[in-house]
Amino acid sequence: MVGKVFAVVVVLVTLVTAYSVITHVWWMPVDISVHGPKIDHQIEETILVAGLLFIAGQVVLATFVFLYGGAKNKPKQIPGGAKPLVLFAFILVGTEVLALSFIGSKAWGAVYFEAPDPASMKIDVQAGQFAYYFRYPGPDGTFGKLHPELINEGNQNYFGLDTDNDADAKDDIVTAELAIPVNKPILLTLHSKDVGHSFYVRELRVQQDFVPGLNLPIHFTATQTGRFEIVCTQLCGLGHYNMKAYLSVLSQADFDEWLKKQAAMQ
Amino acid sequence: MAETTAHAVAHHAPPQGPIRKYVFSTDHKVIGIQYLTLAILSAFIGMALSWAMRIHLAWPNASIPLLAWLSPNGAPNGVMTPEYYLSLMTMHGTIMAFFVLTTAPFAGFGNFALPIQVGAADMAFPRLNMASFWTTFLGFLLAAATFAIPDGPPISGWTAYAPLSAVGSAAGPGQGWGQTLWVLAVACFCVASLLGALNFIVTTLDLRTKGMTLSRLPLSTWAWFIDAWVSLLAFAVLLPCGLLLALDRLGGTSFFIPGGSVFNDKVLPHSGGSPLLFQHLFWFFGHPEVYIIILPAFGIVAHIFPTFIRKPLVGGWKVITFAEIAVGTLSFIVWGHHMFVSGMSPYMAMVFSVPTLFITIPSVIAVLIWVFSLYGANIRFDTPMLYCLGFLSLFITGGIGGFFLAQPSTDSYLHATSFVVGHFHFTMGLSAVFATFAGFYYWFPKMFGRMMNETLGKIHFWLSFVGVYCVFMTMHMTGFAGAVRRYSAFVDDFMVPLIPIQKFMTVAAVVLGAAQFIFLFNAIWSRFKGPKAPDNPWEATTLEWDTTSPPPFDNFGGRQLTVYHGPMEYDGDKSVMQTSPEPSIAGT
Amino acid sequence: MNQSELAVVGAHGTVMEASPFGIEKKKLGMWIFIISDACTFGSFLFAYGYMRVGAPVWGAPFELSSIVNGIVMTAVLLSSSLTMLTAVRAAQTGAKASANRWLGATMLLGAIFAALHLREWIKLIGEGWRLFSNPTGGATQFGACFFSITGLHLTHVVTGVIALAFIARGYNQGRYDESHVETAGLYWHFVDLVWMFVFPLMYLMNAK
Amino acid sequence: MKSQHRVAAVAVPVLLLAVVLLCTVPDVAAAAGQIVGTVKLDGTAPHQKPIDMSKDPSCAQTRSGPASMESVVVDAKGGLANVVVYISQGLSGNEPALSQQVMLEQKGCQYVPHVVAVNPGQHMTVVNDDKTSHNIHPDPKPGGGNNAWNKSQLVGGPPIDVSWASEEVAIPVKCNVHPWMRAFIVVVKGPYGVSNDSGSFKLDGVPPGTYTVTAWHETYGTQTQKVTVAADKPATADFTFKAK
Repeated sequence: MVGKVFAVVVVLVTLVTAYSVITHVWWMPVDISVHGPKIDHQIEETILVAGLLFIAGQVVLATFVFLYGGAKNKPKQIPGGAKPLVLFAFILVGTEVLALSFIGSKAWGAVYFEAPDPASMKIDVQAGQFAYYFRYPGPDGTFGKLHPELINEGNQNYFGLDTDNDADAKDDIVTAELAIPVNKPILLTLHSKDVGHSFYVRELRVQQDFVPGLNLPIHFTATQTGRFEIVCTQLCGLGHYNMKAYLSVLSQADFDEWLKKQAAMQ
Repeated sequence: MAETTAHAVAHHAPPQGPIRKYVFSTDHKVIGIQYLTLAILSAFIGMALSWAMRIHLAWPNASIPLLAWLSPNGAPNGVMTPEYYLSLMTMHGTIMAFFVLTTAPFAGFGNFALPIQVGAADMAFPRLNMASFWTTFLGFLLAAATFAIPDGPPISGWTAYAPLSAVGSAAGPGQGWGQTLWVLAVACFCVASLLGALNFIVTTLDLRTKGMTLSRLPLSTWAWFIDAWVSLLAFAVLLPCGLLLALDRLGGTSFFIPGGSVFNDKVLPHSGGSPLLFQHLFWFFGHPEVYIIILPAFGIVAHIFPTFIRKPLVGGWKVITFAEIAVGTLSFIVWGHHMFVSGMSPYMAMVFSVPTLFITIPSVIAVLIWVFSLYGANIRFDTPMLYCLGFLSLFITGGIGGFFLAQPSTDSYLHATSFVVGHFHFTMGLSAVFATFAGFYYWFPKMFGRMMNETLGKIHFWLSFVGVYCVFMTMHMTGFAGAVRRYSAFVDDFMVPLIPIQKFMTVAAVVLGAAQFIFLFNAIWSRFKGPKAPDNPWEATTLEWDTTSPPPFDNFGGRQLTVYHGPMEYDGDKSVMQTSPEPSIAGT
Repeated sequence: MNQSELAVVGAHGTVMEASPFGIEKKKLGMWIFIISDACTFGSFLFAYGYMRVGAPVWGAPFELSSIVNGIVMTAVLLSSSLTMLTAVRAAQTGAKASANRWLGATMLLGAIFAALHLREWIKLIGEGWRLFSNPTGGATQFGACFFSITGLHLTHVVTGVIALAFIARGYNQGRYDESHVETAGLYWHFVDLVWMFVFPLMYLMNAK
Repeated sequence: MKSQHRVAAVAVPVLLLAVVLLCTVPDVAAAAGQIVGTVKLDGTAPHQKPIDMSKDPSCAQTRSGPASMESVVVDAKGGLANVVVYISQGLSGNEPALSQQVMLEQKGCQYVPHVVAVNPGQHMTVVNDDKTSHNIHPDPKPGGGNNAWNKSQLVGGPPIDVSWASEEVAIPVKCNVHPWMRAFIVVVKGPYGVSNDSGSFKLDGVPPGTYTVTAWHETYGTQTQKVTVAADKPATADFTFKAK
């Protein structure tokens, strides 16, 4: 009796789970990056492979428990013993695993192994407890030098720019919101001023940590305009849950307009 | 030599007085029970913390009465501040990972059962054994002490990533004395685990009674033996990691703190440190740690299974044991999969991804062995067996999540979402807890000479089993929606719509937690009022069932034991003790 | 009585299954400890390497005098291993008196090593080296690595000397036997072996 | 019956004492003089950058109009706000701490007022009027006798009551969740005044005598002058800071 109940419960759980995954009850948001579809495809691929194992595993478990619960006949071993099981594990799971790692490496390579487009737009991103700030190089196209000792957030000098003496820094445009032109390759340089943070935009399928002491590049191209959230996914302190910024993907014209406005506000 | 034997016997004479008997006892059985008691206490503390967190997540303005008393500063009027949420989260992780999951299935049951199972009178180094328990306890006290200091416990999570954990209170409340106490607590736990592992290995190798060849070891002993090796190597790396962190905090060194770190517009006097070094050292321990937690669970399940399916496991002791050895070995070369998005070279990500995926093969073999051993079995559904079956279902589910997190490409979307939380609660969290329950219901008669109540046990099982799926499967789902973990409130536009499902999780979690009180009641009540247990209530074959319940001080009352069989001599209702000279009936 | 006999007679005098390596339990325990302790030292040295590779300027402090001092220390520690070996041999042949003499010699050499090492520390501290600062203006990690790693090793040496003292005393009074001496020797040789890594990495590689 | 006698025996002298005290307090106030004046800025103030609060949309809900930096706040006539004027010399040194509560509000993700002055031991209350939670993080000089602390205040969270042990000019306060937020707490003994938007300030309850009066501004530092206070009419002390 207990065995039959157990079997039923396990099958029910399996069905509910499978249903909510297949029908995307909770799912990834629309994909707005060029590399994103590769990652989505990889996730679908994995759901297929892993999902089959999941259902198979639970169902076989349930069946055996259902059939042999409280049986009194003389126990017997499965024909062939352990050899076929081990072979199955090695061959089937092995090939699945290999397939995943090879297809997966394609998706991963598309994001990380390809060098950024030389024409891509460079933006400097700084994370700190608990906000992101973004820096555009301005007309001269070069970023000013950073002087940590000059950082004074109360006076809006988030990056520690020496605007009095550093010509490159004078025209740098510092913003609290990341605006980018649509369909243009973007190259972000991530650096943190204090602890570890992370740059996570679900729609871009991009997640990259900020590591203090390192400048980490991440590049992508957005394919749709709109306003999306950048959130921190690396525990950074009491304001972690509230550390975010907005990414607005604009048409080239709107972007130029926006940048002009930001420049005026410096 | 004569005098050493005499000496050894002398300090093995049964101790007199309650202190030497029950508190500072060198008896492995008492120490095992002490470990289990500590684990149960910690488990309920950790559970209470998770309740507080879940309630706060679902109803951010709810006032949690006890919290206001626990910390008027961290939870004014019982509504927890973000930093106090993180404090509770850190302590939940620390207490559960170290003082429950590492303690109960390994140190707890291992201490109680391993020496008996190999036919020894005690551990190889009984006083060392006592030392390791009390060092663990000291660590527990240090961890608990963080609740008493004004700033409260640290807020940097159980992984304590530097530099958040290294720069002191500049990084936030709890990062001052709280974090320092935390480091000391973890250091104590490392030392204790190293001593314990040493004891387990030597006992298994040197104290086996006549005929107890390695091929006849019970499968639980095998798992504890393998596990001891893994923790011996892993904790030996966490210890220096903690020492270096302490040096950065107290000695002003810069191992983990880079130059130009700015807190509150002030530049710290540090330079040249590397946060990644911390992550490498930590995860070199941290990943084996999850196998340190799950291997004893494997062992307990593999040990209990044959007793309740009344037949040997498919492939005998070899296949399952070699699978465990493979898992233990591979666990040391996969740590980088925790660092896919942490700025490690993307090529390294591939290097770590492949072994991570391949570690599923031995795990799958173990699962197949258990599942297909059910074929043609006479399954007896006593509570221990139910928990083994529950373990199987949970472990399969949890393992599946691994496929997503083992690949850098998919992990780059799911990393740090609640998918991860769901995944590790299934694989190492609740799988291990279910195995622990299995072991507890299984060995309870041997520990206290009384049976636990079956009905309560079964109610406890069903509530726990369904509850676990309600809470943690849902976390996988919200993970797909990108719900970020370690958030004390959901203020992001895309997280707000998920709050209703958060409420469901919270309710499920409260029920799941409440179910554990049934277990607590059952254990305490049965301890004193339960029916007297026979020596071998489950008709099992291993040595712990070959002595009285509870066993005498020297386990076998000075009997000469000789082992003739492996541990899995079952054939339906027939079974042959390892020590009985009758012919084998299952050919092990 | 030899190892295998030791292995088959347990605490209770019950007959035991022979240990797979025929190693008696104290000695096996020491081997296990050595393995884990090796991992601990390994991690420290790994951290040192990581720091050093990452540092643009390192700033090596040691003049010839320090290197010479280091070589002397190495010689002292190596010969202490030799005396330890002799002590164990003597103990195994039951020559109590000479075993004690050699144990004494080992402790003496250990103490000399510690003294020389402390002298080196004092010299460095005098030059302004600290856990967190580097007078030559290089990376601050040298002080951190040097003091923590050699400090850890020094702790091992001092602990070893104290342990040897206890063992020797117990051995005299017949509470301990040659197996204890041998186990202690195992530990002593390990501490010596670790120095064989620490010396080149911390001293030779940091010569001016 | 007896017990009531005992109560009375205690109560009567206590009441008498209280009455006496109450009478003496106003006496002091009556005898005390005043220092009034205005603070001006000579030259043009530096550009006060607007603050982009898009990070936290809920900030806008509790504020009217855009925000900008407050490091130098001057009105059309050059009146310099947020200057703390206090007596740096000439006090007996044992003035009791003022009893009224000082308020530091978090409103629209800025601190109101931008500069607060308090006596050592005087109580100040920190309240959060915003629809978002803040953390209050005062950062006094180490070893100055005041302790740094860092505490979150949730939406509608209870007010935080603090006082400062020793004098300090000035303790910077910030909110890490909204890094642009900045206030200064000036802890000084005796009477003090903070210049308002038109630059005028007033020090009440100054006993007659001659004092050195100091004016402090977060950007332009300090200025001092001697002032003689008479009981009957308020003494004036005007300050002018030169723009850099």
